Parts: sequence; structure tokens; C-alpha cells
Amino acid sequence: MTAAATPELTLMEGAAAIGEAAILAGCRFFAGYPMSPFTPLLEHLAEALPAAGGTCINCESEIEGVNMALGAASTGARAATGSCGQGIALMQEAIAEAALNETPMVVFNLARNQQDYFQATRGGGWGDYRTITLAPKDVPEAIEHTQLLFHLSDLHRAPTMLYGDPLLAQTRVGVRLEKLDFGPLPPKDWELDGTRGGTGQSRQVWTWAMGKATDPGPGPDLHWQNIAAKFAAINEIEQRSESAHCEDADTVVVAFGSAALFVEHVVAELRAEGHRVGWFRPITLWPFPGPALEEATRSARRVLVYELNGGQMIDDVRQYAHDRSAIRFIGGVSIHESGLSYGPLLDAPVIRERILAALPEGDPR
Amino acid sequence: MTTESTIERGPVVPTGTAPLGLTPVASTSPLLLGEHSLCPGCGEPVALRILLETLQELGIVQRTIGVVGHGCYGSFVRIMDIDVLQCLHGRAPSCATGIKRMRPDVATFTLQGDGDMVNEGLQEVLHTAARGENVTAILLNNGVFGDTGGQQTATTVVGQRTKTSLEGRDAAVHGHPIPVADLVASLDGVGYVGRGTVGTAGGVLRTKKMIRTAFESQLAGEGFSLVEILTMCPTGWFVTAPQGPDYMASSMEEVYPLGDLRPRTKGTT
Amino acid sequence: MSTRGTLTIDPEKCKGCELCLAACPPDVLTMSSELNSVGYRYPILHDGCTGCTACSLVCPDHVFEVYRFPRSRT
Amino acid sequence: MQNMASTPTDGRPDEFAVRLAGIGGQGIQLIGKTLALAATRAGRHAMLAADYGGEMRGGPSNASVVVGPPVAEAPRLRSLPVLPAFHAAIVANHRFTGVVPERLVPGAVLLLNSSVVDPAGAGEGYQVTAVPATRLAAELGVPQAGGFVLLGAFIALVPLVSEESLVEAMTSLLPAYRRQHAEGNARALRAGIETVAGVAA
Repeated sequence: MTAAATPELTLMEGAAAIGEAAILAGCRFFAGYPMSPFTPLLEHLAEALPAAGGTCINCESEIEGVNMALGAASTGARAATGSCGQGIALMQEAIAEAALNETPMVVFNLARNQQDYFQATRGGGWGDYRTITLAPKDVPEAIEHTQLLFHLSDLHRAPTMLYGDPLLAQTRVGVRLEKLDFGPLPPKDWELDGTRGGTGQSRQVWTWAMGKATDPGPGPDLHWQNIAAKFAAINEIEQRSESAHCEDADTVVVAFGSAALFVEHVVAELRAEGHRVGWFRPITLWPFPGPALEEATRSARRVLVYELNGGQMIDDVRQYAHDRSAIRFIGGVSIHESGLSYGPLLDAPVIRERILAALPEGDPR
Repeated sequence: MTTESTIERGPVVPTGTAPLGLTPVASTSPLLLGEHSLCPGCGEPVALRILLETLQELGIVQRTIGVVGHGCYGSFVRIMDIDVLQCLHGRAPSCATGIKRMRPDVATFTLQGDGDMVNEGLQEVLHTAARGENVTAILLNNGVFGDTGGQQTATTVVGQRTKTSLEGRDAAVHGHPIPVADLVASLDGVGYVGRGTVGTAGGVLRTKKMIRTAFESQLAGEGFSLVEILTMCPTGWFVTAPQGPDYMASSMEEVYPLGDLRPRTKGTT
Repeated sequence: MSTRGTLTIDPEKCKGCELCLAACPPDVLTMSSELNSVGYRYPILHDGCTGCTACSLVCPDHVFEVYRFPRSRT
Repeated sequence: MQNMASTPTDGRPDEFAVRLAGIGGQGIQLIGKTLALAATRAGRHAMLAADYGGEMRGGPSNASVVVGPPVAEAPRLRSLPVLPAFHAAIVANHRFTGVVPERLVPGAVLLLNSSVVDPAGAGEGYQVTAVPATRLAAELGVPQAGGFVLLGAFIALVPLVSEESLVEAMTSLLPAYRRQHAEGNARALRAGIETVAGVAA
């Protein structure tokens, strides 16, 4: 082995790669509270963000962290926060607040144990809001999604969420860190910079959007109608998904995040053995790629939903699958003994067995 | 690591079986149902043991409810033979308030770390104290989030290295530590506040006495009581287990002096 | 050094933290050269224990039980 | 159901999977990172999937390392972060995994830290090598470097990467406040190689 060839790839832990991607995207504020497996992202940014001219705060709790990020974002800076499980639950109030006062920021949800699909897509905040949520299946895609989310946040003036998990956070792989450009963005003519006092043109960031006495705003009724209409429009244009082998598939397996990586691996193997199986993966958890799923399951007699929870995404699959009676749940709750990661269900041989068990006898004919 | 000491020592004494006819003057608490899984040299199991011994000596084991926060000490919930509510991170004093209001005759205590009490739940402990709730809070202070690998907390002392302050806590960047016991001691509604350490045998004995005083204050209805216990976390401090007590004394005890911060006024300490 | 007490030591519970060595007033505890089943060295007792319980006070892993000999035996 | 790998006896599979098993504090994660980084810097696809619980010292600490083909020869690794098969295993401590970790293919290389693990428990069907890593590291005056003794022994058995690339990777992985261990770790690595290769210094 001669001197190391110039390595085209850099070995990075998923959480660190996400941190670097956020810096590449221009993130200059991050606040977070330690909670496994999200903690390595906080640790990486605590070191790397100040070096990039930004600020990283190891905050006193998740409620303060998300509100620090909201404050930073209201000045026009690209800001982010993150956590998982209970920590994301504590942040719901502020995520809804940011949706309704139109403050862009990115929330990194590096979930643990169960796949918190409901929490990410239904949220627990208040008012008519949704949260654009991208769920990468591996570290390279997480690097792309992180930068895309900062773009979508600014484009739609709304908080967005990266949905990751313990495998994504803790696995190290060789990656390429490249800055991505997603095109032009509207100017931040709403940002607070403290210079408009006394001019009669002073600004406000406020969910009620009452404006100023001299320049009244739409007020809560009209403003929240506009927000609802905004999310309805986002629902149409920001759907993303991926699928393979579905054209002639009589069985389609639906999964998201790291779980989809395993399903992809197993389906490729079953295809090689002659089974007519395909897979479908929502990349955006919200907006859910309903029409694409309907198309992908057109020829399917069996739609197998594989999730690591008691069955959550299956609710959306039921809304859109071509034939609802074909839907079967093959996932389940499966927790690592430490209570910090996935359990034995996330394993290729187990998934293979569950798919085969759902196929008719003698498949392939 | 120990170097081979040069002191001339007597012969090795067998320690496999107990001497016949003698009862031990010190042994494992019967209220421990199993082993904890914490790091070598951790101070938290020592704090747990003297807490359980105090409940036993006060004869209130069947009249006690514990409320445990989130941290390495979470592994005690499984092994302490006491009625326990495992509550959410930082919320123990609030849950303890609800418990004590419903069962005023039951001794109620919280078991929390510095991350739990001084980061996530600072609001809870200050309001519970100011309300004069008749509960006892036990704070295990090791200056790091041990459970997630050693990040900085609100009680990390200036200059201390952690995973989120790798060059040592810098007040200009990370702010100053919060001496929560002193804050609580300044509030009306408080019956007793003490701060002890488990770094030395003498420290363990004095801390155990503080725990007893706190529970006596609670049982006498004198309001909120708090015992802050400095505990070693060699893993989080980037030191070896034997270095834990000395490191703690030189770093934390300088910022958090030991003793009764708020002696009992009504009863006798 | 008069021996006024003794210990039982459970090597399997020990995690090799050595806190007991520094705490022992008569300094009669040293670490074994053998390893327990997990791979940790554990304390061994030399003559001169006073039964003062310092080791059991600081031990995080309940390795010690302390006994005191009746006065007449010294 | 293999991760597309044949057994190691008839030549190494293109994606070679190693299971590292031990307890927190033995350096399992560091030697896993070192091996994966050395392979990446040699222009190969590599992956380290960490598998540990809450405790940092004394708790279970396992890792899976995959050393794959040169980046030019494949777009990405096929292996999943949870592997169905391992072609080798390094067992620094058997408390949580037993002497033979799960999913070790027949004929796999099984390297045991005989200071703690009893080689007799390995049974037949594997290429077993026993190295008293904990004792060797203590004798070298670097008690915390037992993991690198094992890593050195491993690459002598399965030359996935060079000793030089491992030393360089290890050194770059150590944070500033631990850099003083680099020299000792390198000596431990060399000692590991020599115990297996039987080559005097």
C-alpha cells in the first residue's frame, strides 16, 4: 500500500456529516440539549460552528434551545436546533409558532427507538400548520437533505425537519461534502435588524400579524387563513419519493428512513430470486407523496408496510394506496436493550422472512 | 494507576468468608435489589446507599415515595426497593409536589442530577422551594451530563473540560455556573439546605447526616429541603477513577463550598 | 499495627476503581495482580485492619463487609 | 442470506466485515474508527457501525467495520449497518457477546484477547488466534492500549490495510488532549503485529 491515494471520500459519522452540511448551507446558529443519538451533532457543532464564524449553544433545555433558534432566525440568520423523542415533543409549541409567524429554521430530529412518524408529520403544536420533513436513508442523502431543508425553509418561510435515526447518526461512512445550490430565494424583507425604530416602518414577527397601528396587518383571522393556504400549496409542490421494480410488482413494500435501506437490499435479493416484489420510499414524510404511492401500487395485490413502530405511516398509506384491501403491516415496535436505538426487527434476514411470509404459497410460480 | 507502594505491609488476610459469630458493622443495604451499571469510580451509587440507609434509620421505608429524574442514576430505579415515580427530565419537583399534596403523611424526595435539576428543571426546583413544598430534593452534582457522554451542564465549573467545552469552560463563551443550592437557600419557604461530598469517607458520613437533617426537616413540616451531593464522574472528567476525588476537591469544591447553606431554624440540626 | 477487625471482599463486584485504597486509614489495602471475570483488578486486605468501615463508605459497588473483633481478642 | 460475500477461505470477499466486541474503556470504538479511516484514506469504501449502550465505561461496546472495494470500482457499499454475516471477529472482552459473536461465518478469523477471554470457549470451525492483549499492553506501560495490540494482531492475520496507515489514522483521530497516547498506541500496534507474525523487532 503506497502512500494513501488522495482519498475521494472523507470518513464521517452521520451526525458530524449533517453538522458540516449545515455549515456548508450557511447555518450560523445552533442550539441543542444533549440527548442520544442527537448529541454527536451538538458536540460536532460546538466545535465546528464557532470555527466557521457561527454560534453554538449547549442550552439548558429543549424549550430554550428552539426559542433561541427562533430568535436567531428572526434576524434573518440561517438557524437550527434539534433533539429527539421527548425533546422534540418539548419543541412543538415553538415549531408551530415559527410556522405561524413564518420564521424559517431547521429542526434536526435524530430520533431513537421507534420511528416517530406521527410526531414528525402531525406535530403537537397549535393552529393549522404542517412541517416539511425529509427522511434520508443514509448519510450521503442526509448531507443533501440538510442543505435542501435550509433552502426550503427560506423559500417557504417555515420551519422544516430532518428525520434521522440512530443508524444515520452513529454510522461512519466515506462521504463527499459538497455545497449544493438550489437556486434563487426571495429577499428576507421581513428580517429584524433593529434599525427601523422611529421610522414609522418598524417591523414585527408575530403569529397574530396585527401589524402596527399606523400600518395594520391582516390580523389572526386572515393571516392564519393565508398560512393554511400556504401549506396546502406546499403540499402539492414539495412531495418527494423513490421506488424501484413497481411496474410489474404484485407486492410493494413501503418503508422510510434507514429502514428503507434494509428493504431496498432485501427486495433486490428477492427480485434476483424471481419474486415480483418492488419497494416504495417516501422521501418527504410531509408532504406525503400520495399520488406517487397510488401509481406505484397500481399493479400490487399486496402492499406491505414496514415501520419500526406500532403502525403510523400506514395511516397515510391507507389514504393513497391503489387498493386499500391489499395493505398489510409487517413492521412493529423493536427497541435496543439500551433504550437508545432500534431492536432486532431492523435486520435483513427478519425483513426477508416477513415479506416471504406475506407472499402466496409457491411464489414465484 | 497505582505504583507498587514501597510501604512494608503485613501478610495478606483471607477475605473470602465472614468471621464466625460476628455480625458486620457495615454491609450492603437490604434495600438494594441488584447491581447498578455505572462506571468504575462513579460517586452516585454511594449517594444512593446513604440515602437508603437514612430512610431505614428513620424508619420511614414504608412511608416514602421517590421521584427520580433522568441521568446515569436512572439505573437505580430498578434496584432501589422504594416506591418510585420515574418522571420526565427536570420535572421531578413538580411531580413531587403533586404526590406530597395528595399524601402529606408520606415522605417524598426527588433524586436528580445537575443536568436534570439545574439545566432542564431549574424553574421546577426554584418554584417548588419558594412554594415551601414539604419535599426533600437530592441533587447529585458531577458537573457533566454523564448519561449522554459528558457534555457541559449549568454547574460545570469554569475551566473544566467537557465534550461541549473541549478547551475548558470559558465564562466569556459558555457563561458562569449556577450554584442552585445557594439560590434555593436564599428563598423563604425553605427548611434546610446542605451541600456534601462522597469523595472521602468523612465526606460520606457528613453527607449522610445532612440527608437525615433534610428528612427530619420535611417530617417536621418546615418546608422544602435540598441536599446537594458532589459526586465523582471520572469518565466525564477525562480522569481515571482513582483521580476522581482529588479532581473533584480541587475543581468543584472551590466553587461549591461544603456545609449547611441553610441550617434548620426551628428544629435542631 | 493491631488488627481489630477484618473484611469480606467480593472480587466479582469490583470494577477496579481503587477508591478504597486511598480511603483506608491504616493503608492495608492493595490491588490484586489477578483479574476478576470481567477483567478488573480488585482489593486485597493486609494485616492491620481496624474495622473503621472507611472502605465500605467510599465503595460504589458494595464490595466490602466490615467486621470488628470483640475487644478481648486484641 | 450473506452480504454478497463468500466465505473467507477461498479469498477475501470484496466487502470484508469485522465484528469488534468488548466493554467500554477498552478502545473498541477507537480501533474501529482507526481501521475504517485507514481503509478510507487508502481510497476504499469503508463503514463503521457503532453498537453500544448508555454506559461509556464497563458497558457493552461493539462495532462492525466493513472494508470494501476501491471507490473507483463501486459506487457505494452494499453492506448494511446491521450485518447478517461477519468474516472475522476481534473479542476484547466476552462479557456481553460470548466468546464467538453472533453471525460469524464458518472458517472466519476469530482473534481473542486471551488475557480475559478463554480461547477454549471458541470451539471448532474458526481460525482462532489468542493474544494476551491486556497483559502485553500493561507490560509495554500503556495499559489503555490493549485494543491496539489486538488491531495489530488482526492486520497481521488479515492485511486489509498497512501498519503505517493505521498509525497515521490513529494519530489523527486522537483529540488534542489525548495525543500523548499516540506513541504508546503505535508501540502496542507493533507488538500486536509481532505476536502474530512472530517477527522480532
